Amino acid sequence: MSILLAIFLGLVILVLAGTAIYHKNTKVAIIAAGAVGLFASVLYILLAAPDVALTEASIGSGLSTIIFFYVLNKIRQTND
Amino acid sequence: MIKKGILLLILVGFFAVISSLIINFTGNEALNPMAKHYAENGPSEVGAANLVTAVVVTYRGLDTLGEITILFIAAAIIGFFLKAHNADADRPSRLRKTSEILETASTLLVPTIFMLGAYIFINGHLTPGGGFQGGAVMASGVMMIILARPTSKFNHKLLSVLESVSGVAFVILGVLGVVLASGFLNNSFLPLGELGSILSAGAIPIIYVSIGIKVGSELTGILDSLKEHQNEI
Amino acid sequence: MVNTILIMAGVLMALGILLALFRFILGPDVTDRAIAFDVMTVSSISVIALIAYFAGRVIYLDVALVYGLLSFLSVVVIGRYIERGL
Amino acid sequence: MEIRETVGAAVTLLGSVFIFLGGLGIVRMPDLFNRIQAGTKASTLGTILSLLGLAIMNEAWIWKLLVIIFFVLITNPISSNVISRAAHFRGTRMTNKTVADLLSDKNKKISEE
Repeated sequence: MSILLAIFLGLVILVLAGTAIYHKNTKVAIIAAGAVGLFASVLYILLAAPDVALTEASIGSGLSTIIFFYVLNKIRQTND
Repeated sequence: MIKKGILLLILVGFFAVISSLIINFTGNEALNPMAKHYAENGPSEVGAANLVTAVVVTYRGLDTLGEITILFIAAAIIGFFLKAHNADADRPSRLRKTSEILETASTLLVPTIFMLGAYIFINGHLTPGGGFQGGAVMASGVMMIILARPTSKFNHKLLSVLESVSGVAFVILGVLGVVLASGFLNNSFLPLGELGSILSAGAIPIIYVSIGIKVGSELTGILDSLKEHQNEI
Repeated sequence: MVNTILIMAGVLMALGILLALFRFILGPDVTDRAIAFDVMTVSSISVIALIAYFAGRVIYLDVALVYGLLSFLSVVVIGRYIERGL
Repeated sequence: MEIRETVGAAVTLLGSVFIFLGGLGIVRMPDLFNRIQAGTKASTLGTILSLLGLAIMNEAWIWKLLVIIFFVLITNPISSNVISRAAHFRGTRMTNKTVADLLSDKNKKISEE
């Protein structure tokens, strides 16, 4: 049963990673990268690695999205 | 067309090379010798219920020191470049004001986030998590303050003092391991205590608190230097 | 009996995440995608709790704790960026 | 306790039904504000119910699950509020069936007079 969930999560991660790479809009790409981090951490829990999952949850899905948006904001402010 | 054909050929070649790995894959049934040593002797040598903590802080403690140094250098470089750029940005702010709901929620949520961060790095030797994760959660709490009140200022002196003191404390604890016990970052110079209780695992909780404070103040420094320095509307 | 009901619940949660993913790919605007991301995060909290139940380990809930408290921050940052308040 | 576990599992199933309905609403609704309404409310209720079901099933986990429920209950409305406010200021169009728009400039003038 858990292997089916792992396959499902892997497919979702693949779709989101494709969105993150190929989408024209940078904001959408950043959100997709955050969502990749979210499902990757669920997958880490399924593989019995809660430490890695906690790191991915707090840094990969939370802080990196925030820092990317701050950098985008910096670029927008200098372009105006 | 020819380009795509060549690309396809390269991909097929790659698959032919890798396919034997995929077909003959068998999962790791037994632990390799080093992991076996950690799993068997870890609880008695280190006294930490969470074995990952034992590996990260004591057996491979030098790697953790290197990671913290890398994070420190990254924070310093970001601060250096953005300071130079921010010096002349004194124009009036055109910020849209925060909604009252967010401001009110931040008064409740910021202490809760800090408490969760402290829980994560104090309980690092019992539950998943540790210094890095706790520090990241603490930085998220600071993020919440910045989001709710964009004009708030931080005390940079205090941040740098916290960062230096916790970094020096980490190294001093490591050297104390050399002097009082058998090696760098050996945690057994304090009593190991009972496996699974909060006052156990020797010096690991103290080391993790210093790592957590250091990572939290470094990430806070990064976020604060990325923030636009706005004036009061 | 109990396990069958919980597996059905897990399948329904996975379907909900799949529908949110559909909106994420389809969504005409950034805000639609932010909402889809929010729904995916909140749904995966219950998926994590379900995995913790099946594995029988309470420490997995720590990750759900972090998600429950921190996942909203990235959505708030997206919103503040869009309304030019960052 | 067989009955207690069955009740807990049934509550979890109810919660997962709400999560599914939230996903369905986010796909089917016509404009952004309706999507926010459907998605966030239904998924919040679904998560709360499914965590509550797990808390009924084994009493050793109850405190941690209650803390998670508390966090979800506080944080999720804030994020949906901020995102809908941003969408409104950005000028996202509503469907034709919308009756009242209390944040728009015209309505604000009317209410001030």
